[in-house]
Order: sequence, then C-alpha cells, then structure tokens
Amino acid sequence: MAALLCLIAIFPVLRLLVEGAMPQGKLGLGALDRVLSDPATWTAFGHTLWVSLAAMAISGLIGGAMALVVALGDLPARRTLVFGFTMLLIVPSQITTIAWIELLGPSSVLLKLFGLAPAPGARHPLYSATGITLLLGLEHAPLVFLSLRPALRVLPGDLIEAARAAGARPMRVVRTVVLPLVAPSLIAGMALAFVSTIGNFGTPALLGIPARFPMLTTLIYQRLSGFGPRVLSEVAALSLLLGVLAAGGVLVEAWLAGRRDVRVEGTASSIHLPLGRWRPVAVAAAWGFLALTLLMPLLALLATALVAAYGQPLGPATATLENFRFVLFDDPAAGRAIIDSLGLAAAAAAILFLVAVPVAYFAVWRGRRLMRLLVLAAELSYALPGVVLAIAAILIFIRPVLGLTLYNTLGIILIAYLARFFTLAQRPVAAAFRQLDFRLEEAAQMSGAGFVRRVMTVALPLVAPAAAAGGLLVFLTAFNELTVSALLWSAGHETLGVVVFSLEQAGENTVAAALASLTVVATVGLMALASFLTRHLATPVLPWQA
Amino acid sequence: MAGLILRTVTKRFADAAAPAVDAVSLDVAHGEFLAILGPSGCGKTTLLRLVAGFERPGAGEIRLGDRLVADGRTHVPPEDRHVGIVFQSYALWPHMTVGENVGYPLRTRGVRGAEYRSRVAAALDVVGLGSAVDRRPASLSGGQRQRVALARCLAMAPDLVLLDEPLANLDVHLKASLLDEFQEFRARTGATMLYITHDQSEAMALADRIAVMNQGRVEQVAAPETLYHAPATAFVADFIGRGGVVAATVPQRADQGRALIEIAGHRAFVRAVPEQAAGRALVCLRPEDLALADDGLPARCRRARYQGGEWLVDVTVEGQEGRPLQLLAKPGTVPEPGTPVRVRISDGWVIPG
Amino acid sequence: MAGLILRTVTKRFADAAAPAVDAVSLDVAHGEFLAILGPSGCGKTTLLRLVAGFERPGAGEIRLGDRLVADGRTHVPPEDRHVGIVFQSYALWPHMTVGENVGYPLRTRGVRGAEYRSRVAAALDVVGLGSAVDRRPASLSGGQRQRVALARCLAMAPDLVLLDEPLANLDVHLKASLLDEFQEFRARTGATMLYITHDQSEAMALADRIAVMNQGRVEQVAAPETLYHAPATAFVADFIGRGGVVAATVPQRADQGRALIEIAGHRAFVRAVPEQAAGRALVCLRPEDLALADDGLPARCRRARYQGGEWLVDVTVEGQEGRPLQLLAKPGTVPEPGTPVRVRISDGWVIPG
Amino acid sequence: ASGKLVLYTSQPDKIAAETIAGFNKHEPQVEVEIFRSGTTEIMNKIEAELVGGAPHADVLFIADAVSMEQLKADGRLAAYPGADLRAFPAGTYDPDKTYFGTKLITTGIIYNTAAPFKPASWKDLLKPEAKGQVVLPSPLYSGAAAIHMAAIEAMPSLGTSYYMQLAANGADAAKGNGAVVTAVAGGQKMYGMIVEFMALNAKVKGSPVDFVFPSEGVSAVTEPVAILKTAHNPEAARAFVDFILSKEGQELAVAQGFLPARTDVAPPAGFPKPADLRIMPVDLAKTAADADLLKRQFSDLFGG
Ligand SMILES: Nc1ncnc2c1ncn2[C@@H]1O[C@H](COP(=O)(O)OP(=O)(O)OP(=O)(O)O)[C@@H](O)[C@H]1O
Ligand SMILES: Nc1ncnc2c1ncn2[C@@H]1O[C@H](COP(=O)(O)OP(=O)(O)OP(=O)(O)O)[C@@H](O)[C@H]1O
Ligand SMILES: [Mg+2]
Ligand SMILES: [Mg+2]
Repeated sequence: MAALLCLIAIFPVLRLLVEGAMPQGKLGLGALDRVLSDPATWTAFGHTLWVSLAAMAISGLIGGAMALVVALGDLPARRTLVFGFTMLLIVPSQITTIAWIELLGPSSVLLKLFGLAPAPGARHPLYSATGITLLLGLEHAPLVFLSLRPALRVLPGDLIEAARAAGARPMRVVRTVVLPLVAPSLIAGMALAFVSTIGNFGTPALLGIPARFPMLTTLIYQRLSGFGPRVLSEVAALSLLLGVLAAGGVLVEAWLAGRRDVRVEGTASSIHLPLGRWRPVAVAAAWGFLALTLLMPLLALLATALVAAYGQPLGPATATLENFRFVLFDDPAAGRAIIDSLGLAAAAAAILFLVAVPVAYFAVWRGRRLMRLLVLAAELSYALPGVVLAIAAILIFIRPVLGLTLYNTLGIILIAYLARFFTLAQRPVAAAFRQLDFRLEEAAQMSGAGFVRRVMTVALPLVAPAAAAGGLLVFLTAFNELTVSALLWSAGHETLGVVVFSLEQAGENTVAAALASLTVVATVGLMALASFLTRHLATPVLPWQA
Repeated sequence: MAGLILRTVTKRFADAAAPAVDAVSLDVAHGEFLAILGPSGCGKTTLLRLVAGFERPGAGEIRLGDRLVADGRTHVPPEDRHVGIVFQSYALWPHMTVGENVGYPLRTRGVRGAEYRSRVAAALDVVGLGSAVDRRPASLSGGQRQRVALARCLAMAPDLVLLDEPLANLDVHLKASLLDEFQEFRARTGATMLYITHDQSEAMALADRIAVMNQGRVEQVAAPETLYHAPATAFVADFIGRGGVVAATVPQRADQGRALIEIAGHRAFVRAVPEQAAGRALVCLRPEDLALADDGLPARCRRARYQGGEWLVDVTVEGQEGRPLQLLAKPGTVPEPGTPVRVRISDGWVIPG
Repeated sequence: MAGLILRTVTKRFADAAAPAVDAVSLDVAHGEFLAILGPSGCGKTTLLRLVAGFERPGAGEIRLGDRLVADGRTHVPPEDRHVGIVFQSYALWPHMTVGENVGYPLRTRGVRGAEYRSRVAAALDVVGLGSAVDRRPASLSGGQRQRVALARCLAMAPDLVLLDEPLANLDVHLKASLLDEFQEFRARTGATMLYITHDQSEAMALADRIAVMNQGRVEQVAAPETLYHAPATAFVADFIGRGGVVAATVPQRADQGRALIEIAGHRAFVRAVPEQAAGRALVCLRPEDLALADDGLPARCRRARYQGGEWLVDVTVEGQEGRPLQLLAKPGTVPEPGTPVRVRISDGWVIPG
Repeated sequence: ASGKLVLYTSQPDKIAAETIAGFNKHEPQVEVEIFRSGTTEIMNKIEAELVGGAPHADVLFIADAVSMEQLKADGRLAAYPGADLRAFPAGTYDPDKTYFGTKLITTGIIYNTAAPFKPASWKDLLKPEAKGQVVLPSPLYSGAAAIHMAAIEAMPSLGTSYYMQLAANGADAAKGNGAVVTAVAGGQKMYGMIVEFMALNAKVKGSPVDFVFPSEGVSAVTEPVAILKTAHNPEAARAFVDFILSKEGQELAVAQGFLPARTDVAPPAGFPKPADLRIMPVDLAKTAADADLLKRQFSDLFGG
C-alpha cells in the first residue's frame, strides 16, 4: 500500500515528463529547448533559487528559534505558544500577505503612528525581492517549527545534562548538543520550507508581480494563463526545472542528514534550560511574533468580515453580521465547501498519517533503496505549482482509470492531495526514525512480533508525535488549498479555497473574509476536538500537548 | 574547599508515594572518597542528581565547599557547579566522535590546540581507548561506551566527581585497573568523589567511607571496616558482606565491648557496643566468623554453591529458617543439603538498638 | 531440541580492522547454561546478536536445534527464532507502561485475558517490581529498568534465552535472588541459556560451562572448575579468578598429572596435563594455592587491599615484576608494601602448550 | 430539450446561479452542471481535457472574446447559424456565428474617495500626483485587461507609449480585477483600471471608491457564449444560448447590473446608455493573433 501511495505521488510527475518530452504524443524536445534557451526562464530560475534559499534560512531561523525556545526554555504558557505557532498555518497566506502590505504601506495606521509610514506614492517596501523573501520565510517558519518540535520532545534529558555538567551554558548546549541531535528534523523542516517556497505561488504573485520580479511559479502561471494551455509542454518543461531544484534540495538534505549518526539511546524526559535574564526577551519576542503574524492578520480578516464593503473603516456604524449571515444561510456552496474541505483535509491527513509511518520505516530503518527513491520522487509533486499538478491529474484521470471514474468527483481531489502532501507527512516521520534507537525495534522482533504488529505497536507510537505533526501540516495546508482544487472541483464538490477565491475574484472581499474567519474558527474547533480525543493517549501526540 | 554538605535534603517525584530521597544529611570532606551502596531504586542516582543540580530538592540544603548551591530559594545551575558526573546511562553524544565527547568539557572551558589534544589523548589512554578517538559511540561495545563516559568526566578535572556505577559493565581486570586510576586521579587532583556502585568489594577497596542507603534514607555512613564489622542496623548487616543476621538473646549487659549471646541454646562471645544492654537482639555473623565443626550451634545445611576455590554453604538455625547464615567450606568438606551440621562461632557483632 | 550450534561464525563490521567475532564454533546442548566471559569489546554482544538474528554472519553457520537459521544464504528473521534476549541497554519501549512492556511478547503470541494478566504479574513479581506495573520506564531507576527488561524476556518463555549482562546494575542480594530465579526458570522450562556477564562468581555459580572470549575468538569452553583449575591458555588463567601467571621451568616430564616446577630457584609440585613435557612453561598460581610463610618462593610485597574480612596482597617474584601474584592474608599479618616475603606454593597448574 | 448540460463559466457564483435558474424556467428538463472559475482556469481545464481526450464541457460562457477567438482558431467551437441575432449590433458576435457577445463589460477608472484628485481621462493616470498610485489588472490573468490594452494601443491619442508611460509613473500590475478593487478600496492604491460593475458594486455596498468612464472612451468585453464542437448535448446547448440571447435573458443581465448587448433592453440605473458610451474599437481577430506579443510587452513593462 505504501508503495502504491508513492506511485500515486510520482505518477503525475511522470505524466508531465511525458508531456514535456512528447507534446501531444509526438516525441520532440522542442519545448524543452525553447524553454531552456529563453533568458526569462533563467532569470526566474535564479530568482527562485536564491529567494528560496534565503527564505529557507529565515524560516529555519524563526521556526528553529521558536521550537527551541518553547521546547527547552522555561517560558510561561508554553502550550498556548505552541498552539499559536501551529495556528499560523491556518491563516491563508494571501490574508497574511495583504495584512503585511497594509501594515508596511503608506496607509499603515501603525507606521503613521510612529511617523514611519512611507510617503504616498513611494514604492511599497514589500514589493521587492527582499519583501518576497521575508514573507515567504515567515510563512514557512511553522513548517520548520512543526518538524522540529517532536524531535525535541524525544531528546533524552541526560544528554543535555551531561553537557551542562561539562560546564556548557544553555546557549552552548543548544549549539553543540541539541541542534546536532535534532539536525535531521531541522534539516527536514528546512527542506520542506525550501520545497514549499519554490512551489509557492500566492506570495510571488501578490508581491512579485508589482515588484516585477518573476519567479518560476509565476512564470509558469503566466505562461499557462497568458498563452493558454497550448504551451502545456513548455509548462511541463518549466515544471521540470522546479523539479530539479526540489530534487537538489532533497539530495542535499539526504546527504546532510545521512552524515551523522544521531540515534539516541535512553528515555526522553522533559528538559528545561533556564533562560535567565533572556527570559523576558524571549517571552516578548515569542508573543510579539505571534501578535504580528497571527493576531494582526486575523484581526484584519475579522475587520473585513464585519463591514459591508471592503475598505470601509470598522466602526459602530459600519459593523454588520450580514456577511456571516450570507455565508451561513444564503450560500449553499459555502456550507458544502466547508464540509468538503474538512472531509478532504481530514481524509488526506489520516491516510498520510498512516502511510507515512511504514514508508519512512522502510526508507530509514530498513534503508530500502527503492523506497528512498520513491520518497525522493514524491517530493516533486509538492514542489510543482498546484495548477500543474492539477493538469497532470486531469490528464491521468479524465478517462476512467481501472474502471473507476474519478474525474468530477471529490476522489480526484483527494488523490491529488495525497500526491501533493505526501511529503509533508512523510518528512517529520522520517526524521523521527533517524533519531530513534533501533534496539527498540529489535526488542519487538525478539518478542516475536511480525512486521505489521511491530509497526503498529512500536514504530507508530514512537513516531506518533512526528506523524501527528505531519498529519497536522497536511490537514491545515489542505484545508485552505486552492490551486489544485481550482481546476479539479466540480459542481456540488467545491472546496473552501475555491469558494473563497471565487468570492474574491468577484470583488466580494467581505464575504470571503467572513468565510475565511469561519474557517479559522472551524479549524480551532477541530484542533480542540483532536486534543480532546487524544488526551488519554500515553504519549502526548499533538504538538501543543505536554 | 570542595567538600560537600547535605542537610536534610528531600526529593519527592510528582507522582510518587514515598520520597526518592528522604531527609538525607551527609558531610563529605574535601578530597574524601565516599561510596554509596544500596539496593536498586533506593535513591542513589537521585541523590547524585541533586548534588549535580539536575534536580531541585524539595527541602533541605546543599553546600559545595562554602557555597550554598541549593535550598528552597537558591539553585545554582549545573554548569556553574563544576561537578563531573558519569551517568548510569553513559549519556554519550551520538553525533560526536569519541574524542569530541571526551574533549567537550575542555572546549567549554576554552582549552584549545595542543593542550586540548594531549588532554583528550591522555584521558582516553587511561581507559584504554586511545585508538578509538575517531570512532562514534554507536560503534562501541557497552563497556567501551562506559569507558568513554569515564574519560569525559576525568578529562574535565572537576573538584567533585560523581560516579554512577561507572564500572558496572567492565570485567574485573579492567575494573581493577580503572580503580587504580581513580585512586591516582584523586591523589593528583585532590578531588572529592561520590561513587555509586553495586560492587561491595569495589566500594571497600576504594572508599574512605561508605554510605548505605535504603528507601531514600541513609542508614549508616562509616569506614568500610566499621561497616563490615560493626553495622549499625540489621539492614546494613544484611546488605553488606555475606553472612547473615540471626536473633539471639543477650543474657547480660556487655562488658568492654564483648557480649555473651545465646542462639538455639548455644552460647558464644561476640563484639558489641560498650553500652549494649541485656535482652533480645539481632546478631550479625559473617562467613569468616563461622566454620563447620564437630560441636557448636546446631544448624541445617540448605545448599552449597561453588565460588571459585571454595564453596559457599547456606545453613539455617532451627526456628529461624527465614534468616540463613553463610559460611565457607573447602571442596570435599561440603555437607549434603538437608543434613544437620554444627557451626562454630568465633566472632560476631550485636546490632545495637 | 533447542540446542545451539555455531560453526566458524565470523562477523566483521564495515569499517573495522579486525573481525568482532572471529571463526567462533560452539556447541551448546539443549537446556545447557553457558556463560560467556571476556574483556570489554571482545565480541560477546555481537555473538549474541548473531544468534538472535540481528546481525548476519559474514561466514559460518548457526543452527538452533535442528533448524539452520543463518549461513551465507539463509537468514531466519529474529521474530521467527523464538529467542529471548535481554539487551545491555535494556531497550524498553518508552510509550508503554512496565506491564505493557512485559506483556508485549505474550500479546504477540495471542495470550489474553486472565492468563495474560497473571503471567505479567508473575514475571514482575519475580524481579520484585509487582507494584510498578503501571509506571513508565522513564520514571524507573537504572536497576529497575534492567529488571523490567529481564521480566519481559522471562515472560515470553523462550526456548533459548540470551542475556547480556542482565544483572550488571543490581546489588548483590537482588542479583543472588535473580540468579536463583534463573535456575528455577531453567529447571521449569528446560530452556537453553547464553549468559554474558562480567561477574565471574555469577558465572561460576550458575553456568554448566563457561566460554571465555578474547578478541573475537573463543579461548576455552569448559566447566567452571576446569576453567579455574586447569585453564587452557595464559589468557584464561589470567582472566579467570584472581591470582596470576608466572614463568617457570619444568625440569622433567610430568608424571601422572603432577609436575615439578622451578621458579626463582624455588621448587614445588603442581598439577599438569599428563603429557606435559619438560622445558619452559607458564604456571597459574591462585591465591588459595599460596600463603605467606617463613620459607618458600622469595617474593616482594607490592601492595595490599582490604577485601571485607581479608586482605588481598600482591607480590612479585624477582625478575618477573610484570606478573604479579595474589594471595590472601588475615588482618594483622599483612606485610608493608616493599618488604620481601616468602610464599608457600601448595598447588598450581602448568598451562599446557 | 432535456438531459445534462455542462456549462463552464467565469460568471461569479451568485450571478451564474441566477442565470441557470432563469434558463431552467424555460427548460426545466435540462439539468445544468456548472464549473465556475476564472477564465484562465477554465481555459486550462478545457485544454487539459482536450489533451486527455475527453472534453466535458458543452457550453462555454466566459469573459472575453479573445479566448474565444483562440478556441475558434483551434477549431474547437461549433457554429450556431440558427441563433437569433436580430437585436444585436454587429461586432458583438462572431460573423461566423461561433460565439455571441451577451453584454458589454467596460473597463474604466476606479479611484479611492480619498484620492488627491478625481480622474477624468486615461491621461490623468500619468499625472505626478498619481505616481505610484495606479494599479492595473494584468492581461496575463484577465481577458478584459488584454482587450483593454489592445484598445488603448489602438487609440491614436494614447497609443503604444501609454503603457510605457504608466510603467514609468510607477503603476503596478495586479493579478486580476478583484485584486484591483481590493487594492483601491483598501487604500493601498488610489487609482485603478477595472471593469465597471465590480467598482460600482463595491461603491453601492459602501466601499470608499467611485468609478469614472474616462473621456477618451472605455474598452468593452462582451462576455461571449459558445458551443463546443465536442458538446455531448448540442440541443440543450443551443437552447441555453437561445435563452441568454433572448430578451428575457438580457433583462436578467440588466437586473444583475450589466449593460445588455441587445439594443432593445434598457440599461440598469446609473449607467449611461450604450449609445452614449464611447467604446474604443478593437480588432478581435488581430488581438487574438497578437495576444502573445501583447502579453509579452506587458510583462516586460510590469513584470506580471
Ligand atoms: N556497529 C558497530 N560498528 C563497528 N564496530 C562495532 C559495532 N558494534 C560493535 N563494534 C566493535 O566490535 C567489537 C565487539 O563489540 P561487542 O559489542 O560485541 O563487545 P562486547 O564483548 O559485548 O563488549 P562489552 O563487554 O564492552 O559490552 C568492539 O571492538 C566494538 O567496538
Ligand atoms: N523521574 C522520576 N519520576 C518518578 N519516580 C522516579 C523518577 N526517577 C526515579 N524515580 C523513582 O525514585 C526512586 C529512586 O530512584 P533512583 O534512580 O535514585 O534509584 P537508584 O538508587 O539509583 O537505583 P538503581 O540502583 O536501580 O539505579 C525509584 O523508586 C524510582 O523508581
Ligand atoms: Mg541509579
Ligand atoms: Mg557488550
């Protein structure tokens, strides 16, 4: 089954390869040649490469620091902080981006307060390569955070204590012991951030277009939408470039992660490193960060949802619940979409949660080459722009496959999601396996447990926190997903992303904001429900538990 | 300077019924070698962790030299205590080579270059792993890992060394040579040492004094010979050395440290505290105090085990089947299990109180 | 049925110069208790892992009973070997309670309900942790963890039990009672046992035979008394028991298992193989073969250590300072280090070959 | 007619639902299945379906004629010679009767009510006061924007240099018309080019924006409807087209706030009469042929 899933994950990519090499069924490398000889391609390639690298560094820095501080530092209200950092993923990225544009723009209320607002007419500071990089880095920091968090939780306390006994101060302990030990997870998180960044379309579109800063995804989208699908083979060729970047990232990751043996023996215990006089700084930084990246966009979202028309200031006179009423009672699509997206996201998360464990088990503990290759290839589906993956899915499923008609059902979206988000689920788990002492597995073998039982009773519970983090990543990402479902939805099978996007396209920003706010509420509710359901598990599974 | 003082130190884990460490007071002199013995789970490791600063005492205070390092309010972090520790679980860093593991405490103290290399090499040579400097912990055997942990602790030359069963996974010979090494290290640096072990002969051979713990409390702290010959409680008598404890009557008050005892109708003179009163008492009888003989205490042979050279024979006195005594017998003189024997008592100790 | 046969089994780790296990052949009879002794890093654990199936031999074959479980082609996975193992590092599952850890092998075999509970409880009672059934490994002391690992292995009632220093972190008394438990378990189930330990007295007391390993090879496999009294090599003589090995001349061929030896001009009769030829040879002298006396082998006292009851004295023979001999002395008769002494040799063994 | 009809449209949800309801009043037997998305997504989906070999759509109802021209050039559209076009001015429909314009959606100027001046002509956007304050939809994403660009370049008074001057004045491109209204209503930009109904809707609902029809004229897209050659249910498809072009269908469009293409239906309140509008003329076939060039020009100037 795991192998099947891997195949699902790489099949679209293969289909695209075929399209790139054989446009309309005729062999010819013309498209590839055209793309490679176009200077625009290389400009975008260069932009993508270095923006992604820089953004990855920012994500690593922010996400890593967040994870370390809340996992090891003696901060108050740690669970709330973790919950907040996880929530970052559910704010749709365009909302965050618009919020930042407003915050740093000429009309910024905050900046005006300090007299720092740029003069009207001046170039918006975010409409720049730096702006794109910064926002992408911010946006993907939770990926690093969520991959790192489970790894920090299984760290045996005596390794840290040994370092402190050796006279190392907390910062040094972190640098020389903690970080190297959780390196696989940190690297996995950063690789996820890298691959997400090269595949990200929303932010480069919002900021890059006005900044005249083309990246590969925007280039692909422009080609597709501007010159029509006649350029499918060119798009496939461009997608291959993305694939090359992603694969490069993954190979570097594999190399880095494989270099060191970080299997820890011994039992995990909760660890605290006193922050000393840095404690107030860390508290302020953590909450300030949450306020800026979570609270501010959410408030902006709410403010928009509560007025009748976009751009009206929110006040007693303008406040209205009309948008919520419309979403809840008048728009059947919205209700359907919430349910469909919930179902899709939950199904994708659950399936991938279960599949990621055996896949990573084989790829890491058993060192199966084939499995590693499949995993690597599956990475591409995540790096491809959603549109491209959706096109590939259409190409494959437009006719019944194995007697099954998936086209125009939720099934095709689910499969596309499985393909696209496989990596999100698999990464943290693989990293967790890299860190585990395999004698625990041997002890189970010795007890006479066969493979399935071992995975279910030993491997799965041991990596459950990592798998849960992965499942959460999938769930939250899939819940708001737009670009894949934009082409794959069908009447009666809308997704949230599609409905929100349609509303925005129609200029109905306020209704869209109301729907997005409801989404946030629904997600928080679900996360609470998940907490409730898993509260009796032996090992706390969700990142913000324990 | 680096003596150690504990005053009614108590530690209770959140979900535990009884405290793991219960009102322990100890005075360890500067340069002293104190061994800690006690059954599994009695709180030895917890005590060490309190001293190192990894746990905070629930009550009581800890002083290192003249520094108060822990009480209700104060808590000096471990990195500022300059205390070396060898963990029961080794706690080697899997991502570092053996050399890097050992050199880590040196680096944190800014030792670099040639001195760094030579000190790492020296520490590894001591434990016989000079050639393993570039290997990774994962590729080492259990005993080799233990030795690396030891080298790491010695390399940092701490004032106070805490050792948690540092030789448990080593064979006798390596053990012996490392014990020599500890003595040498101590002589060189004057460090104070707290040493947890399950091997009594190790503790006897090395320690200036031994603390015997039981259920979180310290039962006795004394020099090895005292502990062996004059245990303060029945638990200590039972726990230290071989032999056993039997109930006896002391017909009259002890005289000049000697008391008459009567067991199962048989009488003998043994040692006692000068103020030992008459009455019922427990008596500690060691194997070397006992011998099979033609007359003496009537007993019954329970079983015999070969010990390399000699046989260890378990006998019980009638009416005290739950309290076996042990004695040594040469090969050839070992009685069959079940047969009645006579045991001569040449010495013994009345457990006070 | 569950005997174990190894034929020239060899295992070399990828990056290692010498093989960790080097052409080891062993025949362990069904129901036999074989102890494995050897210095740290000599390949004991690796040998166990080969038998359990966690490592594949580079050459040679392994049979369990009449089943070939490993050779160049075959490799029966561990879960199908029905072999119990106690790991040196315990390998407890942190996410399960103590009871679940112990019960795991039962569950995989479909044991459920009342029987499951009673067997788990019984196994935990054996190791004295009956009350810890609902605790988690993280909250246990080192010795307690070791006992849980032991209980887990015993609960599954395997045909072949592999024990890797299962008692290293326990005090003598617990050790003794668990050793009894092993004997009892063996008597009940008829299981074959391979037992790695560093404690020779443990091995001597328990084992039918002892295999002594050195640098990946098996030097001698023999009953404890044979090993002690008639070691096959100088390494075994040195490694097993106390005492020492000195060079001597054998002036004439041995006669009926007795040979005359000459050391530093002093002559004595010791045991030897019947075919022992004249010439230079190494002689093994145990502490109980030696005593301080007024005449005898001229030697010099090196140092003395208290051993609980007796003193262990190291002496060296002139010209053989690298080969100390050990003997026992009662308190009060211990010579000062550096003084010349005379040693009477009452017995000994000429190491063959 | 009866059976299933698959409609791909770029109309906003609510409007599309009303359109189908109106159609179903006439043809209750036809079950309409709708896929709604942006024009470009629809084009992508159709193309992927065509390459995959199993197109699903029967009727296409999208924003601009240029895409229709391209599909026509690729031979994807079926002609419907029987369409009743008597009330439609020539130029709103394809002379070969493969697609038919249904309304006029014009592109003018939106401005924030806090803007320093009220623009009256396209040239006002080049003023120094508007520096960095203009946002325009990218023709790479919006069909209307493409036609608008073609129309402006075809105007002798504005010409090819107009967009260059806009770029020099710091104008920014945005993905589509929705993004323009967001930027202007939100105050990040003061002026924008946009299709009229979106601006007017926002204004009606209370956003701080207003809309002007510039003096030089406006460009217009016709929201054409077309039947695909591969339609599975041509009969229902033709019935749908008939309804859209009928008087009743056009009145529905008026009720939704659009300028009708039919001359015999009155425009919605607040709109100038179509006759009073100055529509900048566009050669659709040429635009379709030059579309690549146009878009490349734009992306060279604005990056998007
Ligand atoms: N995974 C490995 N890779 C490389 N070398 C290894 C590996 N495991 C063990 N070795 C080496 O093989 C040799 C034998 O190791 P083994 O663990 O069998 O020793 P041991 O006899 O059990 O020692 P101890 O008594 O210290 O546990 C040692 O020198 C060890 O360093
Ligand atoms: N983190 C913990 N939480 C709860 N109880 C604990 C914890 N650590 C230890 N204990 C309990 O405290 C008691 C003392 O433990 P400690 O580790 O100090 O024993 P020990 O004397 O070192 O034993 P051993 O010789 O087996 O290593 C034990 O009963 C143990 O189960
Ligand atoms: Mg302990
Ligand atoms: Mg070992």
